[in-house]
Formats: sequence, C-alpha cells, structure tokens
Amino acid sequence: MKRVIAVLAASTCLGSAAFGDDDRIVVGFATAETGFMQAYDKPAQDAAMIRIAEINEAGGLLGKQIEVVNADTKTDRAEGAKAGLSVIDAGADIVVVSCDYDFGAPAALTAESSGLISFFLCAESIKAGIQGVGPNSFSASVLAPVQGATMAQWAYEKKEARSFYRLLDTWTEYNKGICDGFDYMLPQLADATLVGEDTFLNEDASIAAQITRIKGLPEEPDAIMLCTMMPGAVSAIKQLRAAGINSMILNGSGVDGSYWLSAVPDLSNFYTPVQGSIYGDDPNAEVTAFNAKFKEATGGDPSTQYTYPGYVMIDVWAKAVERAGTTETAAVVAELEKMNAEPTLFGPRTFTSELHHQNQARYLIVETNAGKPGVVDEWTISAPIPVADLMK
Amino acid sequence: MGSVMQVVFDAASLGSLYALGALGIALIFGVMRLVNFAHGDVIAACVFVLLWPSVDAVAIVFAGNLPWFLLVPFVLAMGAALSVASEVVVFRRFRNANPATMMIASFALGFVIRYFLLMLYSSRPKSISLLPTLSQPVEIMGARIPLLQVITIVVTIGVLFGLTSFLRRTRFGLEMRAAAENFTMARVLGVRANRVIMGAFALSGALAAAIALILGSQTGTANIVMGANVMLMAFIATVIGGMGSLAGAVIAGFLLGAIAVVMQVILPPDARAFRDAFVYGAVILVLIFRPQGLLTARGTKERV
Amino acid sequence: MSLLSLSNLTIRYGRLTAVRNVAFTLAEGEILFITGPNGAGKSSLLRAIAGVTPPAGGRIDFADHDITGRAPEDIARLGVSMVPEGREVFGSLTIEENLTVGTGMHAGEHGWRGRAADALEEIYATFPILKERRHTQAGLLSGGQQQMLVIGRALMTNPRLIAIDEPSLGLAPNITDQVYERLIALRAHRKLTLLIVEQSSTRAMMVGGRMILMRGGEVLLDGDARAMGQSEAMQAAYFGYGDH
Amino acid sequence: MAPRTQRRSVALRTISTPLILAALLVAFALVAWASGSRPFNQTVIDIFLQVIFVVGLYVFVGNSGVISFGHIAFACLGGYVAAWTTIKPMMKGISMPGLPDWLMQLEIPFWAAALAGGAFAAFWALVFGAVLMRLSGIAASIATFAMLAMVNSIYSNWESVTAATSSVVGIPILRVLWPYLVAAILAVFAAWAYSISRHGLALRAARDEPTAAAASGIDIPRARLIAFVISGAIMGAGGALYAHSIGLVTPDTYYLGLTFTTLSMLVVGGMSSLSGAVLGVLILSSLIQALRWLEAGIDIGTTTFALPGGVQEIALGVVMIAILMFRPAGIMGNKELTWPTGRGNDKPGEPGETN
Repeated sequence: MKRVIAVLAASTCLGSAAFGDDDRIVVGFATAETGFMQAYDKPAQDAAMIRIAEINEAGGLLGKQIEVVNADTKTDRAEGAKAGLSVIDAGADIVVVSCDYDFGAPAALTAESSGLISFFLCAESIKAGIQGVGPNSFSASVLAPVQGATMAQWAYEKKEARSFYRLLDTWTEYNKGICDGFDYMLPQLADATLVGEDTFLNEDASIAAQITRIKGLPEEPDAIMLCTMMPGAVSAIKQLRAAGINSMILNGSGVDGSYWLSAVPDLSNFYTPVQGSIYGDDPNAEVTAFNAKFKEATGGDPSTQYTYPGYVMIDVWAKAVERAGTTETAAVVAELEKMNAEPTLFGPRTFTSELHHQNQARYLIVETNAGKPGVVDEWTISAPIPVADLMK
Repeated sequence: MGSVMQVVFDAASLGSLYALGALGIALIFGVMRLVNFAHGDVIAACVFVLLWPSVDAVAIVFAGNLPWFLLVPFVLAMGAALSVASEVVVFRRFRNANPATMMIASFALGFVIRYFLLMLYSSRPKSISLLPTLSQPVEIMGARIPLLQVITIVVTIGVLFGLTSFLRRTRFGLEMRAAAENFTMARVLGVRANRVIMGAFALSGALAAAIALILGSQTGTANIVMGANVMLMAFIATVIGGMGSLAGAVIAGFLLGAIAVVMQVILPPDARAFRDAFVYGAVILVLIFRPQGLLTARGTKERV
Repeated sequence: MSLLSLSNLTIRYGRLTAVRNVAFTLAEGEILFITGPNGAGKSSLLRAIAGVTPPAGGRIDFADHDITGRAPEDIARLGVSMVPEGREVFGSLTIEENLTVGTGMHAGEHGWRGRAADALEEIYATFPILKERRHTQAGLLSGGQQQMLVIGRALMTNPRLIAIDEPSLGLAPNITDQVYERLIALRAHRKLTLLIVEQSSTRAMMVGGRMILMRGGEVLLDGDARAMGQSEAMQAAYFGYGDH
Repeated sequence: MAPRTQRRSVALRTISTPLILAALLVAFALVAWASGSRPFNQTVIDIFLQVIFVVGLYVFVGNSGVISFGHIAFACLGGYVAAWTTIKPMMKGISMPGLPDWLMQLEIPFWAAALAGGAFAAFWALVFGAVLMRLSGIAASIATFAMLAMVNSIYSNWESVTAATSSVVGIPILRVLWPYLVAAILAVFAAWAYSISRHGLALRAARDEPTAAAASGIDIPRARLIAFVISGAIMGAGGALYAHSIGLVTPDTYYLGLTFTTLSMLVVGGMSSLSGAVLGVLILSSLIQALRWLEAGIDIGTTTFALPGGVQEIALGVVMIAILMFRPAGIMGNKELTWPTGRGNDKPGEPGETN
C-alpha cells in the first residue's frame, strides 16, 4: 500500500502549487449547478456555505474572510474537468467536487495535478481519495461498505436476523460498495447465512423475476440487504412489498429521506443508516438546530442526510488550516491526516495517511414504521473495515 | 407449477410494457416513417403532469389526487395532447425529410422535453402514490402476484383489443391502416394526411400515457429518465417485429419481455449482471436471420 | 370545355428533368392514351396530375380549379382518381377494405353509408370475382384480380377522371382484354374521362381514341390513335432514330 | 483507363476540402492558445475530440448511408485500451487485477495508446462488422445499437478487467492542445483519403444507387465492412485520447449521451459531407459554449444578465430542430468546402444526384 502512495505521489509531482494566492482564502466549488447531479450537490453545498458563513461571522479563517468561487460541471465529466480548471484559475485553495465519485473525479484530478486539495462533497467510494484521485484528495462522507456492514451487524445483534438475502443493483459503484461491506461483515456473524442473492439494474422497469426468486425460497429471509439507490430504490421497495414480501429491508444511506415514502404507503420494517437525522429527532440537539439554520438559509428542510457531509467538510478543512497556519496543501493534508476521531456535528472523523475516508463511523439507525421514519438506535461497527478489504 | 406460472406472469407483465411502447412507436413509424425518440420523454412527461412544478424533494401532488376514473382519462388526454402538439409544432415540418433527419429532430425534441422537466421538477425522483390499491398481492393459479401485474396484463390485452377493433371497425382506423401501409396511395384516394398523422400521434401519446400510469403505479416514482429504458426496448421490439407492422411490434414486445425474464431466471448469479449483453446478443441474432422483422408489413418501404 | 388542362408542365427529380414543357387538354368524356418508351416521363406526368409529385414549373387545371402543387387528397376530392403503376393494393387489407378506403372523403355527406354500400354493390356487379373474395387479403390476389381491385377502388371515389398507369403491365393478354372491356363499358356507363398510360401503342390502336406519344419528357405526337397507326414518326419515337 | 493517374487527379481536385478544414481547426487552436485560459483550452480539446468522433462516424455513416448507433462502442474499446496500457502497473493491479501479466506490466505513451486503441477497435469492428454489415437500413441501425449496448453491458460488469461501472483513474492527463489538434487533422485527412479511394467511391455509389451498384459488381457488405473498420479505428483512437483528456474512463462516458451528441452533430452538419461533419461540431460546440457563457452570466453595464440554469440544453435542442427544419440535409447538405473558385463544388467523385 505504501508503494502505491509513493507511486501516486511521484506521478502528481508534475503539477505545481503556483496558483495559491496567499492574500485570499478561496474555496472553489466545481459542482453540478444543473443536470442530474444538481439535486445531490446543491444541498451539501448549501450546508458547506452555512459553515463558511459561520466561520466568516466568527472572524474568518487565519484572520481572512473565506471567499467562494463556483463553476458548473453540468453533470458532465468533460465539463467537470473544465470546471475544476476554472475554479483553480480563479484562485481556489481547495477544490470541492461533486457528490458522486464518477462525476467528481475529473475536477478532483485537475486539483490533484495542480497540487491542490480536493474534497468530494459526499462520495462514498474508497476511490474518492488517495486510492483513486491521489494523496491530496478527501471525501467528507463515510464509505459505502461501512453502511452495509453496519446494517448487517446491527440487524444481527439487535434484531436477531440470521438468514439474509442480498439484492444488488449493479448500476453504480456505490451500490456495490454497500453489498461489499455486507459481504465483509456476514462471515463474521456466527450462524448467519446468506440464503440467496440476485442482481437487477436501477432502470429495470420491473424486478418481477428477482422477486419470484425470493418467493421461491422455502422460507422468507429475515432480512434483505438491498444495495441500491434512487431512483430505482423506490421501485424495488414498492415491488417487494407489493409482492407480499415482508422481510426486514436493510439499506444504505442513499434511500434516506421521507420525500419518497408516499410511494409506498405504510412502509414498515425498513431500516436505513444515517449520519444525522433530518426528522427532528437527532440525539444531538445541535443537529436539530442546524436543520433550522438550513431551513432559514435555503427555505426548506434538509431532504436527506447527504446534506450534512458538506458541513463536515468545511469544518474539518478549516480546523486543519487553522492548525497548519496556512492553506499550503502539504501542511493542511498533514493536519487532516492527524485527525483521529475528531468530533464533528455528525460524528467523529478520522483521516490517516492511508485513507482519506471513514472506514468506521457512528451511524444512527432510522426505522420506518407504518410510513413514519424515526431514529431508533445508534451503531458503530465493532472494528474499522481494513483498507485491504475495501480495495478488493 | 406455481413458480412456472409466476415466471409466465412476470414475462407477460414486462412484455406488456414493451408491447405498449412498441405499438406507440410503430403507429407513428407506419404513417410517417419517423422513429420517434421523443416517445420515452413523453412517457416521463405524462407522469409529471400529475405533479405541480417544484424543485423541492417532496412532490406536490396536483392532478394525482383525482379519483381514478378522472385520473386515467386525464393522463391519457395529456399524453395524446403532448404527442399531437409535437407533431403540429415540430414533425409536420419534417414530412419530406429523410428518416435520419427526422430521427435526430425527434431526439432533439426529447432532449428539450427532458431538460424542461428537469428545470421544472429537478432531477430527484419524485414519489407519487398512484392508484395505491393496485399494490396488493393476489393469488392466481398458485402464483402470488401483485394485483398491478395482473392489471398491466389485462390492460394491455384490453388496449390491444380496443385498438384492433378501432383499426378494423372504424373508418378512421381503416384510413390509418391504409396510410400505414402506403401513405401516398391513401392520399390519392382522398385520405387526409394531417388527420391520419395526428390521429396516429394522439393514439401513440395515449399509449405512452398508459405506460406512464403503469410505470408510475409500479415504481411509485416520477423520474425524468423513467421512459428511456422502456423506449429503447420498445424501439428494438418495433424493428424486430418488422417496422410498421403493428402486430409484429406487439409480438416482439412480448418476446423481448420473455427473453429478459427468462435470462434472469436461468442465468447463474455471476452471469446475471451480464443479462443485457445476452438480450442484445439475441437481438442481433434475430436481426441477422430475419432482417426484415418477424412480421413484415407488406409494402413498407424504408431507406435509412 | 376542357376537364383537364396542362400548360408548360415541367417535372424534376433533383437534377434530372423527367418532363419538360408539356401541354395538352383533355375534354370531359374523352379517352386519352399516353404512350412512349421507358423513361419518357409518362408516369411522372400522371403523378403530377394526382398531386403525388409537385411539378417544378407550369400549371395544371382540373374542372376550373388550379391544382398545381395541391395535396393529393384535395385533388382526389375534386374528382381525380389515379391508379398507379404496379397497382399498389393495400396488401394487408381485405378487398372490401381496399375498396372502402376511398369513400372516406365523402363521409361528411348526407347518406354516405348508403351510397357507399350501393357503390360497393355496383363494383361487385362489374367485377364479380371481387365479391366472391371480398374478405380475402388483397395481397393474396393474382395480378389480374389486383388490377380489377385497384380500378374498382378508384371508381369508389366517384371520380370524373380516372388516370391509370399501365393497366396491362404483368398481365396475360386475355386478362388485359377483360380489364379493358370493363373500362370501356364503365366509361360509357358513368361518363368517365379516361387517361391511360401504356408503354405500347397497340392497345391504344385497338381501343381507339386520342393518343399522345412522349419521349425524353416531351410530347412528340398528339392525335387519333388509329390514324397515327404505322406512321414513321412513331417508329422513330420508339426506336430512337431520327431527330433529337 | 489509368486508375492511378485518375485518382491522383481526383485527389488534387478535392484536396482543398481537408486543407480548409485543417486550417479551421488550427484557427480554433490558435484562439485557445492566445487566450491563455485553461478552461477554454480544455473546451477546445473537447471540440477536437468531438471532431475526431464525428469524422470517424462520418467515414461509415456518411459514405454508406447507414445510420450507426454503435460507433461509440469503439470509442469505449479504445478508451479502455488507454486505461490498460498507460496506467501505472501498481494502480492497475488494484483496479483491474484480472488483466493478463504482459498487459499489467505495460506502460506506453499516450500516442502509442491511441494507436493501440485504434487497432483494438478496428479489430472488433472487423469482427462485429463481418456479421452486421449484411444488414441494411434500420435493421442495421438497430443491430449497431445492440452492439453498443452489449459492449456497454460487458464493460459495466467485467469487474476484474474493466473495474465495471467504477471510474478507472490514473490515466496520464494530457492538457496540451497540440496532440489533439494533430489527431483531429489526421482524422480529417484519413476520412478524405478514404472517401476518394476506390472503396470510398464504390460505397457512395452503393449508397446512392444500391441496385445499380450491386449490378455493377460492387460487394456492398464488403465495401461497408471496410468503412466500418476504418471508422472503428478512428473512433477507437479518439476514445483513447478522450480518456487522456480527463484522466479516467467509465463505460457510462461512452454510451447513449455521447452517441446522440456525435450523431446530432453529424446530421446537423450534413450527414454525407466531411465538411458537414467538422462544421457540425464546430458550430454546435460554439453554440453550446456561447449558451454556457450566457448561463454563467455576462455583465452588461452594471447588471448581470444570466439565463436560468438548464436553458442551455433546451435552447440547444430548439436550435437543432430549427436548423434541421430549414436545412433538412444539414448545414452543408452534401456539399464540401472548397476554394471559392467555382468548379469542383461537388463532393469528391460524388455521382450526380439522380433521385
């Protein structure tokens, strides 16, 4: 692993850090303002802006006001690279890129080759960091496998689930990540069995054939690990329940939010891991206070937990800059990598020189019961998922 | 027995969707040799008319609150209206253009519709509880299947019968069939081109709306790309069925649905992810052995 | 009083000129044969009259209406019915359906249904074989039956002028005889004006009437078919010697 | 009849077309270079890549008259060749562990990857083409689409060799303009050379008069296959360069979006004209860029004028429809750009329009 990093570092030496203009502190957002990703980038970016406003109100960072520059990626990879170059040319000290690894990577790569820090708003692939983009890249969210592992362990420990079914939507890396985490955790749970598995595609008009396979089992499984995301998730959940399958459904954070629940009336026995609760029942009152602030700033409540990583991102970066006393990339990265269980509003954050992402995290468990979601528990997997397992 | 029936129902319900889509595309192709790539976006638009435009995550249900006996005709009418509007505003001006030009124009129109929806509603899928009573399971011949699946199949068969008798028994239907087979000759016999084409667009739009209703109830979401997948499969079904042949389009639609479902059932887990590769491979095979389609519409001349 | 009049008619396909400055008139009740070798522009002329190919220049009048460049369905409504080359039946429709397509344009008129049914009976009386196979798909008919069908189909629109492209094409001589026999009878019975395109002038000379001889998109001769008979100009037109 | 001298005269008569097009591309490059703006530079790189794709598409679609929905599959093949051959072996070992050893150890420069990408794509074009080129019309179009969907499905799921749907990163990023310019110009000249070759002329004859061409002994499937392979090679090389322009590949990049963009540019420019292919890209790309600037907002005096987000795409669609309404055969029709001296306005060796 060390060698990988060395190679990566060598390959990015070409870039120079000549663009940092030291009179200003500039955060560059190379995110989607239009197109498909806009709905996902915007809330996280709004949260980031709230944290920036807080810091500026409190006197700024290193005594300077944080400035912001934007460029639209238009949910297009080639445009993403241009947007990255645009904000770098506009003097950005940190390049904030799209929520999704695939769409954020082009801009992150431009930052990397210019020797700047890039931060994914909420990407949950291990590649959104050292392993994909390079040694100066970070993600503000938690790895997808942690979600799958969290749900498996929690359901086993707290709900006595023993027979699991794995239903994977092969559409994205995120989906596969959830199931990878589930696969990692399952063998560690004594007498838990995988009674079957199947795949589908997010855009499939019908998953009737997959459902038939589940119904063909001698016994309904205790839990179905559903590794999917919007928009296909709603369809899959609705079809599962319409077919009369009442097993507990375990999910990744991608299905968080109440906005879609009306599609599956009276949904029950449905569990989602979240970093913070948008339902006003977060154990931490400050989260609820943040929600109010968010509503004040944007006119609406956060619609999913993916709003929160934007806030965490500016928070940890600003702390690292403060500690380093500079926005110089190497110094800030070094400070970030020293963070070990650094407290944030949405759980502790750890970065190391091996991993710029969270391979263990405290998750709140949201249960949806009769169509009403609410926090029922809190769970942290017993040990971090080893980087080697994340890379397989 | 039960599980075999289950597979049959799965195949029939998926095939129904493709068949309805293929019919919508074949109708328009028949009368004006247009491969209408905007069809998928019309499907999506039909779902969105139920919602009030807003970019918030929570959908503001608007027409979706109507009772079903008003809602269904409303959506069908909207689909027909949108489709006819696309003919009047855009396609009418492409009557004499070559098929490639028309195809790209239809694609551009679909693009406009899609981004218009995106601007009004944002890309986040909106949830709608459309005809929720249809989500209950029922038991038929040992197979427990969602009521909606049964309804989909029944509705499709109903639509097919309705359409067949419309085309067979009414003067307008007769003119449309004549026009689909030989447009020029029909006009020489006094058949009004504009009326027939608009009729075909209206029917095709209503079929798109029917798919929208089924997809909307099945998935519970309105999503700007929801029509795309059905459209692609429908398009393929239309070609395999023999461009311009309505019966062929329907048969090929069911065939594709059956292939997809059977592949999902028989492939080993590792190969299941490659299901689509097998389906498309089968499509190529069919085309190689019957390039003119399963049923060839007599007198259909096309040059692309 | 002329029913149909063409002046200076020119038809082009891209850079190719198919018909150049053609002019003639046709009186009500007249029978006119247009003959000439392959590529003479005969079919193009017919297609222009029916509105299928809009002319590049010149003017067509029918029954005191300027129909130049009008839509085929409008021209059909004025009483022109064309029977195209190769017959073009609607193969997947039944015979009866084929016949009925053309009555649609009178559907707005009072008593349409009744009259359409009467017209159908009349056609069946003329061509009994059609009645016998009325529910057969037209694509399954023999060439001669198809030719009868398309003539019947044209008659169903209740036209004043029938323009037929090569009615004898691909038919056995005795079948062609039958087709012509019926056509002539119909003309007398319905006071139809006939415009018939044939490659060979033999039929024109047998039937009699007026004949126009075309070559290379132009009118070479115009006169009585029988009188033209064996004239040298005709030989020249067909075999390409002489002027031009 | 001396075909060689005859062909040379055709070449001399028509060489002005690729020269003018190359000059246009050089002009774009100089503007980008003079502006010194890195995002703009990237925009022009993008335009050159589109030129390569659309010209590649033209070689087949323009000359054969068969619409292909499948060519982006070749770009995909080429793009992944770039990933297989240019990423550092260490990183490949992680993201694509299933690669054979010799490929795993390989690390070649970008231009070699582009050549390899072209060759690999050409090979598969030959394999697919041998089967598909027997089809014509819309059946052929659908079959090419099925080919695209198949390639996409395989590349989206072959975890160990393509890393499935995940972005493969680590492809050396090439941000200088000139290699792309050279490649685009090469593509233009290749397309031109093909179109005046014996095969190109035969294929166009077959496109315009299929029956006559078949009667005169042209083996249409074979003529199409040659065009398919050449255009596949251009697409493959373009796909590889595209990978170098953003530094990553995913199967999704090379799917429906790019298929429709390139096809639209070709049809709007003029499907059967090489100049149309290039101009279609230049005009539509310029339009997109202008709309994007408007969307980002421009200052007029003290007020900023900006289009609402999303209007750019809608406007693009509307403009495309409008162009096609007024010029159904595309901006260029089937004409080529030539020196303004009257004669030789026709396409190289284009038979007169007869239909």
